Amino acid sequence: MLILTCPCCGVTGEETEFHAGGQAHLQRSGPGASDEAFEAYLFARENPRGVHFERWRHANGCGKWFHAARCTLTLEVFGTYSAQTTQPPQEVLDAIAKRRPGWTEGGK
Amino acid sequence: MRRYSAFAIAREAARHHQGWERAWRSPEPKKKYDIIIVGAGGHGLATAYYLGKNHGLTNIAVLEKGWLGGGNTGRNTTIIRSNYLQDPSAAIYEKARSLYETLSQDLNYNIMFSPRGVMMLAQTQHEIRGYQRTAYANALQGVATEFIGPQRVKELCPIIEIGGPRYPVLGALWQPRGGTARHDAVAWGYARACSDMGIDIIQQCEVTAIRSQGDKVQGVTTTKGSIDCDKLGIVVAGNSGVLADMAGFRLPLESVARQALVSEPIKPCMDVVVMANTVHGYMSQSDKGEMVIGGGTDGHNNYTQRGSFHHIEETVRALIETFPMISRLKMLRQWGGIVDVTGDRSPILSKTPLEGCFINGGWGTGGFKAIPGSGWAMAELMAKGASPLAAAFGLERFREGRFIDESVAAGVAH
Amino acid sequence: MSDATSALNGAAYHGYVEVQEAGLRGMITLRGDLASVDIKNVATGLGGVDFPAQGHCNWVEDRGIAWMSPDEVLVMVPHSEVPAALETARNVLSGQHHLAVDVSDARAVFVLRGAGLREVLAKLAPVDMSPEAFPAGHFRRTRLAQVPAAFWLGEDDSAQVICFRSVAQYVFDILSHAARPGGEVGLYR
Amino acid sequence: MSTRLATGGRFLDRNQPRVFTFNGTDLSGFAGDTLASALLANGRSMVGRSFKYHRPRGIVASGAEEPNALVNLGQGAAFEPNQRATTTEIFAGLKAESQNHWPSLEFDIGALNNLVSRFLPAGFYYKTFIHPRAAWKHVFEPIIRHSAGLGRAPKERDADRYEHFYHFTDVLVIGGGVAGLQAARAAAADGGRVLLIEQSAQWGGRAPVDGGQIDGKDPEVWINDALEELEKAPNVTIRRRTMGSGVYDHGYVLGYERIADHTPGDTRPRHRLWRIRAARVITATGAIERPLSFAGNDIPGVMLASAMRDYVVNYAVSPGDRTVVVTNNDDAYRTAIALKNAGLDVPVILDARPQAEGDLPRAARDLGIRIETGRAIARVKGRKSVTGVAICAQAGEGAVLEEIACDAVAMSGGWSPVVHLWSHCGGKLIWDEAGAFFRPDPDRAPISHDGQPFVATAGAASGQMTLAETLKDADSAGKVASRALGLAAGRKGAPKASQPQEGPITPVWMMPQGAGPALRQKMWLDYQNDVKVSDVQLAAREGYESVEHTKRYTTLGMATDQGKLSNINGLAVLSGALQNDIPAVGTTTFRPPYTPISMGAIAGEARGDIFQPIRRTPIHDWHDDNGAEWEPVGQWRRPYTYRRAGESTHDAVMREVKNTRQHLGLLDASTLGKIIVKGPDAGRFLDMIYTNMMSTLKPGRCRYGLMCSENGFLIDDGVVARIDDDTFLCHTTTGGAERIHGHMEEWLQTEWWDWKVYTANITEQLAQIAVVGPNARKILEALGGMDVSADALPFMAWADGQIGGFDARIYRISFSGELSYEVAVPASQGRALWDRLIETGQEFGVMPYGTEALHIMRAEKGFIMIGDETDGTVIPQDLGLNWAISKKKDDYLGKRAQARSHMTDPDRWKLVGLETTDGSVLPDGAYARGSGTNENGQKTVIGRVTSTYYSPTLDKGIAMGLVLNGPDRMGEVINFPALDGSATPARIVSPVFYDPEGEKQNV
Repeated sequence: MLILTCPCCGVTGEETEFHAGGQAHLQRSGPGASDEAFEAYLFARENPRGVHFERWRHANGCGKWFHAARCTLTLEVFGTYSAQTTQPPQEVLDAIAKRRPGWTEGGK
Repeated sequence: MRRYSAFAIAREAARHHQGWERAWRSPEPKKKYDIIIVGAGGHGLATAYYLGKNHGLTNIAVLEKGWLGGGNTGRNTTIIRSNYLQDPSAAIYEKARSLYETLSQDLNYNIMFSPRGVMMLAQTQHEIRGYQRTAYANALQGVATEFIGPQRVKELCPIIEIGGPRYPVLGALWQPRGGTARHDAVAWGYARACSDMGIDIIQQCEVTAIRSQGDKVQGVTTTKGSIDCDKLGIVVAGNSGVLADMAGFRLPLESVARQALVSEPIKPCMDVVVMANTVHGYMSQSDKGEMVIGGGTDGHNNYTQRGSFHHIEETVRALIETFPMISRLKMLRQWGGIVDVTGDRSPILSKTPLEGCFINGGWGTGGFKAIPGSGWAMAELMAKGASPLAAAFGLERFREGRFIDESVAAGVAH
Repeated sequence: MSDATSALNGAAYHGYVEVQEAGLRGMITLRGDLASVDIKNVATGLGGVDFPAQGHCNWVEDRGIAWMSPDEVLVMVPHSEVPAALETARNVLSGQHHLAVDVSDARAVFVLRGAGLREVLAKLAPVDMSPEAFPAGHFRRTRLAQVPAAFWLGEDDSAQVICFRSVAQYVFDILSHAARPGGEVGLYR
Repeated sequence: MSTRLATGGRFLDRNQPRVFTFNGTDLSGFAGDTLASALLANGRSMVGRSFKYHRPRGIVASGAEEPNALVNLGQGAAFEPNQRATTTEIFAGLKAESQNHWPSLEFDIGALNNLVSRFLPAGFYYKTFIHPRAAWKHVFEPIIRHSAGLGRAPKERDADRYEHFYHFTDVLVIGGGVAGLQAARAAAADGGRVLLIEQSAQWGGRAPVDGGQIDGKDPEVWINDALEELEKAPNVTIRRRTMGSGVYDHGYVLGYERIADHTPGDTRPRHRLWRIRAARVITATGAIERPLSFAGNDIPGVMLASAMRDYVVNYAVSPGDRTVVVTNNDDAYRTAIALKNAGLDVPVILDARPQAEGDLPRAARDLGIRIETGRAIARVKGRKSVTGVAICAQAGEGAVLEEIACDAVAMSGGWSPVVHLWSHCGGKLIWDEAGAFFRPDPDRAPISHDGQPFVATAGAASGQMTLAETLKDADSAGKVASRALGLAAGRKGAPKASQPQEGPITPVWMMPQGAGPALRQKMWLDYQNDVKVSDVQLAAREGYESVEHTKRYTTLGMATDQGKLSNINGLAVLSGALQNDIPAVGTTTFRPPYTPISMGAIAGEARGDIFQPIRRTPIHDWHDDNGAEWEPVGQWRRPYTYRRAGESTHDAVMREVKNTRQHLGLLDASTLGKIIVKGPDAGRFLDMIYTNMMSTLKPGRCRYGLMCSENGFLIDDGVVARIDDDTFLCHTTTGGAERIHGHMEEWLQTEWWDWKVYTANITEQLAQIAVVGPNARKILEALGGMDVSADALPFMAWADGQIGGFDARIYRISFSGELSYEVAVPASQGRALWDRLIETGQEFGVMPYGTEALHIMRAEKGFIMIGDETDGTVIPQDLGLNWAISKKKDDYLGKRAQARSHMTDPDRWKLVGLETTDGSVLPDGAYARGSGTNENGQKTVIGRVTSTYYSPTLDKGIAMGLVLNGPDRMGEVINFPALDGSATPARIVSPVFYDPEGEKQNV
């Protein structure tokens, strides 16, 4: 039973107050995108064993969407941050690097 | 292989059971095999078994990073049914169900298939319509189901509260030949039969890399050394993404935790499997007497084999509403498994961008019931390059928008 | 209007904590840039209290302001004053991007009284109800059992609970169940 | 035979006798007794039958680890199977029955299994019952099921109440023994919030029984002082009868409080499930003694040495007059001494070790107890109770040296720390050679949300088996936890403790070590599931080498005690059989709960009326009072129809349709979603959300719109009204409101966050009533107020105003094809408006109508219904809704998806009307048969029925369906097979059956 801190309202709540929204930072493909690009946008997922950037909504709370960096193996949360961004902020990347030396984005 | 029988037991009893032989060999891997299957769960072992039985291919290694049958095969709620709506699903699940009917005899290993009947309760007008539709579809698909009324439901399962204050039972989709089986025995039975055909099952052997030449698969690197093969089958529920990554492609799936629990054992009180989808819970009683209860899945990616407790809570309160008598039973044990869920919640049985490499995964929470059919189709796909049962489950469907969506109760009425 | 009725007509339950439906309250959802002076003025002008900090609710008698989210506050006024209040908001905020809408009748409000109210709420909401963690004036949007709700505590032994009107009966029932004599936990006194 | 001693009993209040019933016989105990101690006090050593062989079973333990003493407890609505006697406090009137036997505990037919047990080794059922095929389900399985299972199934609805409680704390200490008490003191020293829970009704754990001195005091005195200190501390909460049952991620712990199990019928909830969120968790859960594996170690009268000690000291119960003690460690000597001090006879202590020279053996010798080292039990004599033991050399194969008569055997194979809670959330273990047990590896603790370890163990749970080490370990665990939370830990040192010196243990996994097959078949590992040493060895021999394989093949450790006594012994036997060392073989996974918890507690308050919320409209009560048959739609309840006396449901629906078409109908449409979308970019935003062009809609007008998912499928529909230049009101389906509002907010917050748009879900702010039928305008005019004439309020327009004194917004929209107004007023006035309409409407033939009439009327008009015509696989193009898909827009959600090859495939199933050739009603959900079969042998289908009704307006069956290339096949007749083999032919027609020109709604 996870606990997350909503960066929008500052509340630290339990999983039941939030709604998981899947992989973060997806680039929308609209009309004009190739079949491959569109398929990737809708279906291809990182699904890593380890650091995962994901979307959450504070559904039973302020109603805002935000992003979290979380480990899918230990479930530890490295940080939560605004949904209005196209990549994780530096302080979150630093927090990850601190806990997972040698980790690079994409897990490769 | 010495056959199992009552006579064999009597013979062994006379000498304190000192003479039983190993159920399966544990060989060291050879340098090369015609086919390597990664994953010695039910699906992987069944694939190897039908490659041998149906296609005469036995120069096969099944590699398992842990112990055989140690994944979802041994963590599910053992329900077997084929009352699916869409043709491709009904075809492969019904194939599986019909193979289960005779599997104990085929394998000379009692997997305890118990066709006690599976019912899916209709508790809203919307569900009545959905299940009636399924019954019509099943009739044309050759799946024996019927839509039954509340009284029949009560006769078949007396412990159900059909007049519940909130969701009275309005009927049910009934599959008399659905049921349950002993999950571990399915893996063990296939393993014993595979081993007997000369197929090598290599446990404690983790694949660390997939080797290829150009765009053709060449072999795998494992914790027990490097092994070559002409064809590679990836059958690793819960780790499909990781193996696909090694093979250089991505899959349209995510891994989430799904939970289940059992009560303490009580004397027999329920002789059917009941699924109540409006309130999200299903239950059956094992031969040991435990009430076996399926829980929900987390919304977030998770590889811990632990889920969040609120899913257990939701399931239990739903079932108490449907089966008031369980309120004073106790939860004995809860556990979690990792299931791979695809974009349309249907499995993937497919060739891959890497020539010679095939994948079987994404069964979500429905894998156990499919094992024999899945193995049958995967074997045909790997041996011949195509299988009617697998045809609709190819990866390309996600690009074409040709989904197999079983969760058809999308919206609710005005 | 005379024939306006609240969801439960002031139903009450007298357990070890008293549960009472508060009747109709005027509520306006005000969305906009909370840093904007005009927005603040409209809110404080109507709500009759200071503009609340994040996660707080300022409340005096029948007026107040609750912080809902970074771009939303809930302005509370007497039910009959809502139309005029909306008119004021419209005039002051015309020309700047905002949303002011009447949600009075979309809500039900319950007042809890009694020393045990913290633990009654703690039976239903996944929130630390200890006095040090949740002092009077803190405002929390969360869930009560299976429905969304929000609440805050007053200085006296009272709490105000807001939920959607359609589930008023459910919320009344679970609060009453939690407040049943014999269910005392004995914490947070 | 066991009996009550004349004096003593720490827990007993001899002034409070308690009469209870066991198997129909009235027995007497005292307040403070457990059911187990009371049964022993009454000479009942045999209390049940085993799972597989139905062998006689006696009480082995004194706590949660008890595998045998499970009873059916209570009656009727308070009946509960499998209740553990060792953890059941007795109360006056308690009624218990032993389980798993027929006809009686003394004589059990099932015991036949015991006679043929040699034919029923581990896994025998995998090897037989294979032929004939049908026999498994119909013959063998029923037999096995009936001999398996334990307690009876409850029959009645549970009469008790349950509740949950959320609690947050800095440090949670689980276990109220001296370790837990000290850990709590240390953790609380600097003001951190501490919760200390103890599963039993007593504080102090084993220390008072096992003796020694703490800070120069008797343990009992020290415990009371510590409790007093903790009770006084404002930052500490302590709770008895509350078990730490499961440790989950991020410091979430379940506390199972058995409030009223021992006081049934008082006003309190029976159980309370604490959902504890702790920054740090300290498990001071002690250790559990291991049995020894010798032939006949399952015969009633054979008991754990520590349990025997507990019964003597805590409950003044003598387990027998002559007790043989058998051990591989010094601790068991405490039992011999306790028995002796209680005036009971200990003929011999059999110590498997070559010598026994510690303080305790010396003390035993001084008491004149005979001690035989290097000796073992060859077998226990007796069937339903112990009559004696045959003694042999531990080193040998079991040749009997001597027989000694006795009526009880106390065994000790050493101790295993209780590591369950440590392990639940991923804590790892290491093998401790010296102590011969697994203990937590402090370097591999469970990780919390912050990446820090959040569980620590204290005392015996850490493997610290002496009083002094235990207190030291607990003290430091408390301080470490406190420091980890940034609190300066207290300076006070750990209490000093003294205890007799103990000599080292010698692991003994089989007794005697050379025992042959015959003896090994009588050595029980798992008493409840009847798993023996020979079974584990058989599993290993057959290749079930992984510990998980062995467990599942033999069912070792899968009983209701989850292997608390059997796991380590079984593991050791397995590693022996594999010639591998124990750590290499490893353990099975520990899963919650620690001991079973009631389903009722898990569900908490959510049962009966408050099982789930019901959403009610402001007019709900009127519907209820006027014969509404309810239909659940999501959590809403909507009237399906209003049945009048003497009417069938069908009659009622027909009446409602006819009346609405001929006169006047009212529909409570309040459940329809209403979302305000406002801002300079609102039009641009709705152009993306809807397939239609919404930005061109004029203020004052309405437009029907479609919403698709990014995957192209239709997800919702409804009428959009433009309120002013930058404000729209979007109607959604019932139950769609929250989903669609969330959908809009998601796109605004995560994709187009720079767009200036605010939304608000005002669904419940408004009551909305559809006034429908030829007389709709008349009734509104009768109410008086705003002009609702065709000119002032034309079709697909809306207006604000007053009607009958109500401030209202009226939409001129129709989902029935009739002249229709939807009147929206504040929810607080919804009921008043409804009452007024009913009253005023009498002269115009007003009748309310329900969802079924609504469905029929929309079907007559060929309007689609989300969830009927759509099912998550349907795109608007399939439904002939291309007119609602803007060609001018270069983007909207779902547009790209709809360009994929399968979506643009000309051969798709498309919406048509269907008319049976004989006017009958097509079966709902039926499929249309094509010719031939597909490659999987399934009959080809070419379409299906999506909606089908009897139309009272047209007096015949009408239907809508999706048919392959349907619109190109007008007039064609296709067949819909019924389940009985017959088929209904139906003609493909236009889906609009009624008023195709739309004259009726546009007047």
